[in-house]
Amino acid sequence: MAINWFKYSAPTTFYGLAGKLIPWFGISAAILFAVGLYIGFYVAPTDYQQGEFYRIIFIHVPSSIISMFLYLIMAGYAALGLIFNTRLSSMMATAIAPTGALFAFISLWTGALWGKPMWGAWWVWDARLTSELILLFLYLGYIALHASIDDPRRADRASALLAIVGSVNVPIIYFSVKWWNTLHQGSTIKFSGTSMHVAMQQAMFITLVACWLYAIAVILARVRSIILERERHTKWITELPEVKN
Amino acid sequence: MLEVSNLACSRGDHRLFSGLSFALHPGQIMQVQGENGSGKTSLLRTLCGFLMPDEGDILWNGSSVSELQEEYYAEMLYLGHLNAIKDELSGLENLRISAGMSGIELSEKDAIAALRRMGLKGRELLPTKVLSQGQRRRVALARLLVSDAKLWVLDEPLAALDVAAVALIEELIAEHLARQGMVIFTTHQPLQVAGMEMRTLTLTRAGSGSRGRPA
Amino acid sequence: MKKETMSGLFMLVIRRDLMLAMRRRADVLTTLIFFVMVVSLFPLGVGPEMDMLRKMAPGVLWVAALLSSMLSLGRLFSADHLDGTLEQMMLAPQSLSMLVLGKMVAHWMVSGLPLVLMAPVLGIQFDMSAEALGVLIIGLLLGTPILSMIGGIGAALTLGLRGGGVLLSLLVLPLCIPVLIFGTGAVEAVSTGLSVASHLSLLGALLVLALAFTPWVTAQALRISME
Amino acid sequence: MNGLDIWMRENPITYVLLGSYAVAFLIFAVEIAMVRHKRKITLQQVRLMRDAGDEE
Repeated sequence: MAINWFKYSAPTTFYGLAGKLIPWFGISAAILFAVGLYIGFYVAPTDYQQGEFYRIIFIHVPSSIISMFLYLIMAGYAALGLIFNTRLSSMMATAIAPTGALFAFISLWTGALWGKPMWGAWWVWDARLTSELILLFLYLGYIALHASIDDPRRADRASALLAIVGSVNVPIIYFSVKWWNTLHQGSTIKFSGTSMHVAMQQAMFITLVACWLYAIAVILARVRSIILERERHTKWITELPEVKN
Repeated sequence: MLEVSNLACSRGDHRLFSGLSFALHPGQIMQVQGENGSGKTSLLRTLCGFLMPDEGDILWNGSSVSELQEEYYAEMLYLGHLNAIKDELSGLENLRISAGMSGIELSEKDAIAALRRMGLKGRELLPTKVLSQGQRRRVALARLLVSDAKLWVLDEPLAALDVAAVALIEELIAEHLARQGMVIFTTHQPLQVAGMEMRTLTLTRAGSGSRGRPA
Repeated sequence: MKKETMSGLFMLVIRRDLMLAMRRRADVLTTLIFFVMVVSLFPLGVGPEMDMLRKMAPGVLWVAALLSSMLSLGRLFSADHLDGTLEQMMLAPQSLSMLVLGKMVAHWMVSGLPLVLMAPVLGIQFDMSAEALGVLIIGLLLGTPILSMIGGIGAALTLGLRGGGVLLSLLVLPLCIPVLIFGTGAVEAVSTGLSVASHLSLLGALLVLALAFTPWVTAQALRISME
Repeated sequence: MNGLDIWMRENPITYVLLGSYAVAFLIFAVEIAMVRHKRKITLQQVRLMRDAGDEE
């Protein structure tokens, strides 16, 4: 029974594997953050238009990118869980949502801090910031729906459907917001000049990787708790060393 | 013919039953027994496709119910705890609409005849909110009279009914079986169908691997 | 005995829901009154300067329509869920999506259409031009059915949950943003001299998309929620 | 221009570090703490369940 193997032992092996991987992801995230920020603050030159303020991008851009990708990955896992009834995928989707929401929040927060010196206002109705805000709403809706259904199976399936509908809607929303923005001649935060300094690019790339590693570490840690909670009736859980003592 | 093989069902963390197999042939009637919480209603709801079984298959005339979908639904009728009637509508409107939803266009004359046979003469046009519990149940059960479904799945059909209505339902079931229909039901009240062998399926509660076996 | 066809069943559901709505007229009226009140509150909140009100009108009317349709969405499936009719619908010998579409259409006729008819009266309060009013109505005609349909997904997902109403709005409102943007954009295009047709055709495209997918998605959501 | 604006322009690096990076890392720290707390709670619950199961 191939399906049974997939259904029942996948969380078992995954639990152990995730436990071994988390420290590696965590430590490399910390190191890369340090390296990326060192380059970003000491090596990269001051931008002649934006001064020092542009240095916010080393956290703003990675968190925007990650929050958007995490939503798609979450919807992908949710769809897998819904279609093939694989439990681990549903648990992964559940574990991704809070991290995605937090990255969306960081992106909004840092976007506002960048907007203030650039545009003189904390919040500008720029297409990207507005889309990010709607993305945060979508995450919050997913989390709220999942949290308000007691039966975990129904919660997984219902919120999976919502995530899929949301991800189909994301391009439509993005397009409509952009359209709305051009009509109203809104301001867009753009990087001055066409070429970014090499050190800026390096720093941004390194912090992006660091953010990804951090996100993976936290998501794996969260999914381990969810596995423990959902599988608490099974034998293998009671035989885990951390449960035994 | 309805065939169930190796069916397993659970609610939340709790396994209700597993390894359940039985077959129901035309003209047969089966009562599902078991204490509260043993999964009687869940079994019937699984047969309707509301619940996904953890394991096992439900076959209708040899094909899987989940593949047949609407084709299977056209040949079955389910009456649950809820009456599925609207307080604002009259018995007549309710019956015609619920028949319509099960795919039968019912004329007013036939609907009135059915309601009269259920003992609702003179109340056909009243909004059902003024009827008693038992009378509303009768409106819901009137669907049995106008349905051409082969398989009846009845969850506590006798609840709230008086002696006369129980006798009437017994008569309807006997007619249905005589037409080579099939009935699977649960009840807490005794139900006798004259001249029919009543098969029983007992769901026993146990921590794991509870088994139902047809007697 | 005559058999119901797919379109027969579709019409039956619409007829039934309209009949029920007629017997519970109060529900329909509350939604409409809510709409009128929300719209009338804005001038009180921002002041009576006609120039500003004229500029705000499409946005105010659209947001109010959005909120009023949220208000009535909770009832879309909940009554049928409580009295068991939904179970019977799922056992209908025709596709559940078709019945769901019927319910959505009926919901729109009861909660969306009255708003559309009421909108010109409110638009006059905001001193909108005749042309702008016309575009607003066409936009609402195209857009409010989408709200009912997207809302249907949310209503099905939150079926029987505690705090369902607020949760429903939380889930559905972000998904309705494109409708809001194109609906108000069309009216603004009148005053700025931009192409109205492009906005309206985008709304039309959204309507077609919603018609194609939301009934099926809602049917799946109902199956999930009924388990 | 109010005080904050002037301060911001005089100390751009501090503004960026405190406003963005400190907040972001604080959020990360809170998230890590939440995840750890959740693991602790879940382990406790699982042990409780197991102990209750043993007694039966």
